[in-house]
Amino acid sequence: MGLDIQSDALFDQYRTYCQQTGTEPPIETEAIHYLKGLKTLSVHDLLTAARSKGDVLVQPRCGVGEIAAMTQLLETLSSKGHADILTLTIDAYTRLLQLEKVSDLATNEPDSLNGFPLLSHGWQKTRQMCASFNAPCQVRHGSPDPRLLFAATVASGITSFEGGGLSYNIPYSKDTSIKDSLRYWQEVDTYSGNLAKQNIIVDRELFGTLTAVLIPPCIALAITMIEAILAAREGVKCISIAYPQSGNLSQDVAALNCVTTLARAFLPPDVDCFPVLHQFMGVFPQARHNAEALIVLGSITARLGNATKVINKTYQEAAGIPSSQANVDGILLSKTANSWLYDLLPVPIDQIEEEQAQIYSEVLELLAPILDRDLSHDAISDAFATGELDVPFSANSSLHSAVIPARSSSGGIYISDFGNLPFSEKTKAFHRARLNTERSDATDMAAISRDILYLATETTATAAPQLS
Amino acid sequence: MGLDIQSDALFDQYRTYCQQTGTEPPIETEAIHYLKGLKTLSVHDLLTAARSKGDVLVQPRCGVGEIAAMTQLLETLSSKGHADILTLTIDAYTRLLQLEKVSDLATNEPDSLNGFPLLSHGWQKTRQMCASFNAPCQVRHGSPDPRLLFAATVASGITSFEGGGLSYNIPYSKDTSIKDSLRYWQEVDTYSGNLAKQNIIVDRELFGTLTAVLIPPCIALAITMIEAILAAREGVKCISIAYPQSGNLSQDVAALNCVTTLARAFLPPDVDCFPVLHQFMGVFPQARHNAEALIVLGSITARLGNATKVINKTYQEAAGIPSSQANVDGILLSKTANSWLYDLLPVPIDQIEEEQAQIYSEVLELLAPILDRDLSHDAISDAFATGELDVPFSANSSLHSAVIPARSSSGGIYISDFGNLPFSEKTKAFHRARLNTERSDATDMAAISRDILYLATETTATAAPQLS
Amino acid sequence: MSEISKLEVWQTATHLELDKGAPIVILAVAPSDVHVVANQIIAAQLRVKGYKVINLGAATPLQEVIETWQSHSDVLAIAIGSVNGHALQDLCDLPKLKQLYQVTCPIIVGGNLSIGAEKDGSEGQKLKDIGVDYILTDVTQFFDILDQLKNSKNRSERPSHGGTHEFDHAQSLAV
Amino acid sequence: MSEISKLEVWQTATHLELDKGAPIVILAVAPSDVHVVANQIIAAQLRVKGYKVINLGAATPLQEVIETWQSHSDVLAIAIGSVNGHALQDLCDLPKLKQLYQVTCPIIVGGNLSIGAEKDGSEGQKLKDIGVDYILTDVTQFFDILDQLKNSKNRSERPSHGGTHEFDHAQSLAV
Repeated sequence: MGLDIQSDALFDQYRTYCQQTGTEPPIETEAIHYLKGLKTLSVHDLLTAARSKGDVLVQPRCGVGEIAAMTQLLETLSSKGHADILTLTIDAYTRLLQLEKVSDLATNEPDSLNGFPLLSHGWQKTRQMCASFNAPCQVRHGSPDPRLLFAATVASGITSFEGGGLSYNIPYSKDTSIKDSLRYWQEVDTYSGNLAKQNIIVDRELFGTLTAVLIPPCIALAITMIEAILAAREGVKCISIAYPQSGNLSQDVAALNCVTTLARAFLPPDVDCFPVLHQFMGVFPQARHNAEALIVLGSITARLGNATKVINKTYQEAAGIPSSQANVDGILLSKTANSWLYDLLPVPIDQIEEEQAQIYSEVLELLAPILDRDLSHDAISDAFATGELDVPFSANSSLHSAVIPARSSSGGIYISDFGNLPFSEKTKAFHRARLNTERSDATDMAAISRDILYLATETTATAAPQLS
Repeated sequence: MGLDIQSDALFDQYRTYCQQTGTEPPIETEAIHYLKGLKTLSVHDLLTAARSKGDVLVQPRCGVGEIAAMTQLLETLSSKGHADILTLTIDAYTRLLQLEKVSDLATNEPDSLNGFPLLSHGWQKTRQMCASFNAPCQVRHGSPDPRLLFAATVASGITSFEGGGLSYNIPYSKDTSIKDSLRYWQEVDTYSGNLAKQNIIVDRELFGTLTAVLIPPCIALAITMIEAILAAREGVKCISIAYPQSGNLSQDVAALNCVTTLARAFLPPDVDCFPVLHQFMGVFPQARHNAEALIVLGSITARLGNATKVINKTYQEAAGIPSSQANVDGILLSKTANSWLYDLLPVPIDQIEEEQAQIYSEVLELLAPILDRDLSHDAISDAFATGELDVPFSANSSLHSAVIPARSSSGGIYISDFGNLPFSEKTKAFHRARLNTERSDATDMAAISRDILYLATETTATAAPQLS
Repeated sequence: MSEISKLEVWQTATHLELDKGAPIVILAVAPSDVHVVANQIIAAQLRVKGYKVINLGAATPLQEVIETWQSHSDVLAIAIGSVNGHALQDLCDLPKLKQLYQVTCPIIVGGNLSIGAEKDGSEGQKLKDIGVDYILTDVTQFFDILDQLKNSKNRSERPSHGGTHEFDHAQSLAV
Repeated sequence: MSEISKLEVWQTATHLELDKGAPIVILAVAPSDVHVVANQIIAAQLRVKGYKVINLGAATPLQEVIETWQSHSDVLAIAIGSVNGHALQDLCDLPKLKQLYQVTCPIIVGGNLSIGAEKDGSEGQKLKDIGVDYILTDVTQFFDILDQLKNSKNRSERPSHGGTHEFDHAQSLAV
C-alpha cells in the first residue's frame, strides 16, 4: 500500500507514547487501511447528505471515564436518542496532557473523570467500541496541543476531530503561545490533508464558541475563518464551523448565514464547509421549562439558519454533566429542528439581512490586517499581541481580553469596549447604536454579570405584552 | 345547612340511577359540604392565579377503563409530568348514555374502554381517587345530554366540567336536536350557578374545537360565546373558552386575544373568563420530530396569545391514546409555554392585529341575528336550521354543514364556501383575498383533504429559504 | 369536475332518492363513535367518483346499518369507520346480525381499530373472526376494493364472500 | 464608580505591583480546569471593591498557588474555582502541601464540585476532609467571607483556622 504521508512525526509520537505506556503501538498502514475499509457512513458523508436534504444533524456531547460505561452511554444515545453523530468528549487531564494523573485515575477511579480518557484506554479498545455503532464518532476535547490525541483518534478509526490552533488554545490554556498552538494544529491539518489525498476525508470542526460567554458573532467567525483558511491550505477538505447561539434569533440566523458566505469567499471551492450551531453555551437556566425553551430556540435557530448540525444541550445543563436519559431528551427535542413546521414561524427577514451584512463586514475588518500579511503564523500571533485580534474572557493570559461584550435590549451580543480591534467608525457606531447603553465603563460588573446571566433568568413574571 | 338549589331534578336523576344500578346514592347536602371543605385549590383558583402571574397551566387528556389503572395514570401525570390540572376523559359509551354496554364492559373488559366510565365506577370511588391528588380534576367527555354525568361529577367532588349545549352536541351526536341539548346543558349551568351562590365555583369549559378539523376561528368563537352568554345568564362565574390551534401563529394569537375582548364585551364583569388553547386537534404528523415541533408551536402560541391553560398533545397522537410516558413528555414540552424565553421570538404584531380585528367583526356578524332575538333557544335553533349558524363537518345531521373551510398559503384557516352564514361583503372579500384560490367548487376533495392533512405532512425536504 | 352538485356531495341524510340499479355503498360510523370528518370526506369522494352513497353518519347502531342494507337491493358494500378504538366492542353483535339477516354484502372496516398508541397487531384478525371481510388502513385501499367489487359484480351476479377473497393485497395491509 | 482603571480591573497577569500591607486575595482556577469567566469576573469585582487580587487564572497547579501564598505576606485568602467536576482530584495534594508549606491562610473553593447533574451531597465534606476551609455555592457568600476575614484580621493578627469557624452561615450553604 503506497502511503503518501509526508509528516509522519505525529503518528510516530503516538507510537512512542504507546511503547512507553506498555500498550501495542498502531501501525500506520493498518490504520489507514482500516479507515478505508469502514462500511459505515463518515461524518463527512452525513454532513453532505444532510445539507443536500436540508436536514439538521443532532450530536450530543458525552464522555465518561470507564470504557464499559462509555459504551453503554453511546448505546443509549444511539438507540434511544437516535443521535446522528456520537461524541467522545475527552477528560480535562488528557486535554492538558496531564498524562500521569489521567493514567492513574483511569485505572483507579475512572468514574471520577469528566470525560473519556482516550489515550489511557488506547486506540484498540476505542476502535472496538466505535465499531459497534452505526453512527460515526467525533472526538471533542479542548487541547492546545492535540497531536497525541489526534494520532490516537486516527488509529481508533475516527475521522472527525474538533479544535483548532486558536479556538482550542484561547479558551483552554493559560500559557501556550499562539504560535505554538498554531504549529501543533498545523500538524493535524497536514495529516488530515494527506489522508484526503487518499480519499479519507477527516471532518475538522472549528470551535467558534471560544470562551462560551458573550462572544460577539464577528469574533467567533473571524477566529474560525482564520483556522479554516489555514486548514484548507494544508489540504483539509471538510470543515465544520461552529457558532454559539447568542439567544437573539436574528443575530444567530445572520451569523449562520455568514458562515456560508464567508466560506464561499475565502475557501477553495473543493472544500466542503458546514455551519454548525452550538445550542447556548453560557449559563443555562435551572428550571426545566426554561432550559427546554432555550433548547427549542436553538433548534429553531438551527433550522432557520440552515445549520447542517446542531450540538444539543439538555435540561440538566445548569447542574453539570447530564444523565443519559436527559441527554436523550435533549437530542429528541433538538431533532424538532428537522421539522418543516418551524418554517411556519414568522421570520424577521429585514432584521436578519441587516445583521448579516454588518457581521460580514466586521469579519472583513478583523481579517484585513492579517490577510495583508498572508495569514502567516507570525501575523496572527502579532495581531493577538497588539490586540487587533482579541477574545473576551480569554483563559490565555497573552491575549489582551480588552474587548468587553454586552447585550442589547433584544438580547443580541454587541461590543461595548472595542479594545484594539481594527474596526471602522461605521462599525463602532453600529454597536453603540445597538447597545444604546448608559454603561459608563467596563468596570460595571453588575451590568456584565447581568448580561452573562441573561438567558439563565428564571422569572415567569414577564408575560407577553397584551395586544389589546 | 341552607340549600339554595332550585332545580334539583338533575341530582335526583342521578340518585335514581344509583339506586337502579345498586350503588349508594349520594346525599346532596353532603356532596355540597364536601365541596366546601376541599383543602386543595380548585381549577378556578388555579386559573385565577395563573392569569395574574402570566403563567400557562398545562392539562393532559387521559382516561382508561380500570380505576386502579386510572389512579396510576393520574399519579404518573401528576408526579412525573407535574400536570397542573388532571383530567378524567370519559369513555364513548358513557358519553352517549349507552349505559348497559358500558356497565358490562366496565365490569368484564375495563381495559377495552377508551376512557374512564365514571357512572359505572360511581361517585364514591371517583371521589376517593381524586382526593389522592393535589391537582384538581376536570371531567372531559362529549355528551349531548350530560345531566347524569354532571351530577356524578359534583358528587365526586369535582368542580370543573367541560362541554356546552352546542359544542357537545354538534360534533358528538347525529340526532339530538339543538333545542334538546341546549335544555340539558342549561340544567348544568343552572346547577353551577346555584353552587356559585354558595361560593362553590364550577369551571365550565366550552369546547370551541367543535369537529376539530379546519374550524374557522370566528365559528369556534361565535359558538362558544353563545354558550358563555347562556351560562352566565344561569349564574356561572367561571368560564373557560377553548380555541383549537390552527397552526398559523398570527391567526391563533389573534383568536386567543379575541376571547378576552369578546368576553369583556358580552359577559358580566363578575364572570371570570379564561382563554384556553387546544394544541392542534386535527390529523397529527407521525414522525416524533414533527409531532413535537407542532406541540412546540402550540406552546409558543399559548404563551404569545396569553392563554391561561393549554391542553397538551403528545408525540404519539397520530397513533392513538398515548402511553403515560408519552403524555408526561407532552406535558413537560408544553410547559415551555411558561418560559419567558419564547418572548424572544419575533412577533408579527401588524398581522396579528389585522387578523384580530377581522375575527372580532366576523363573530359580531354571526351573533347579530340571534342577539336581536335575545339569544333564545328558539333563535339559536332556528339559526342552525337556516344555516345562519353552521359548523363544517358536523356530526349532527340537522346542521347544514354547508360551510367549507380551506387553508391559505400561510396555513391560516379561512372560508371558501360561506353557505348561509350572514357575512358582510367585506368579510367575504377578506376570506377570498386570503385564500386567493383557484378552487372551482366545494367538491374538490383533493384540495380539502390536502388542507386537512396540511400539518400532518412529514416532508423534511422543505428547508428554510436561504437568505443569501 | 363532476356534474354532481355541492349539496348532493355533502349530504349526510339517511334516505336519498337513488338511481334504480346503480351500485350503492352504505357508510356509517361505528355505534359509539362520532368521528365523522373522514366519513364525510369519503362519502363525498365516492359521490364525486359516481357511486351512490347512503351515509348513515355518526354513532349508528349496527342493526340500523344492516336494516338499511336489507331495504335496498344492489348494495355493493357496507363500510364502517371506527376511530375511537372501540371497533371490536362496537361490532360484537355482527355475527348474530349477519346470520339473522342473512347478510351477503361485504363488510369493510377502517380507522384506528384499538385504543392505545402501541398496537399488538391482533385487532384485524379479531375483526375478521367476527365477520368483517376487509380491514383498511388507507382510504385508497377502499377505493380499490370498491372498484374491484364493482367489476366482479358486472361479471357475475354477486362476488363470493366468507371464503377466499380476491383482495389479498388489501388484506395484507390490515392492521 | 471606582477609581481603578479598566486594565487594572481585568488584569490576569500573575505578578502585580501591590500596595505593601494591603490584604491580598489569591485567585486561581483548579489544575485541570479552564473555566475562567467566573474567575475573571470575580477578580474584577474584588478589585472594584478595593481588594488586591493576584489572579493566577486557568489550570494553575496547586504548588504554584501555594508558592504564590508563600512569597507574599498579608494574604487574606486563597480562592480556587472548579467548574469541571474535578475539584477533589485536582486538590488531592492539598494536605501534603499545606503541611509542607505550613499554610495558615484560609482556603476557599467554589463552583461545580463534582461531575454529573445529580449530586449526592458528599462533595463538600470530602473537600473539607482534605483541608478546604470554605465551600461556596454562591459568589455573594464569598464576598461576605472575605469581608469578615478582613474585619477579624483588623481585630487580631490572624484568624484561627483548622478548628471551628466563625462562618457557619457560609458552611451551612455548602453543596
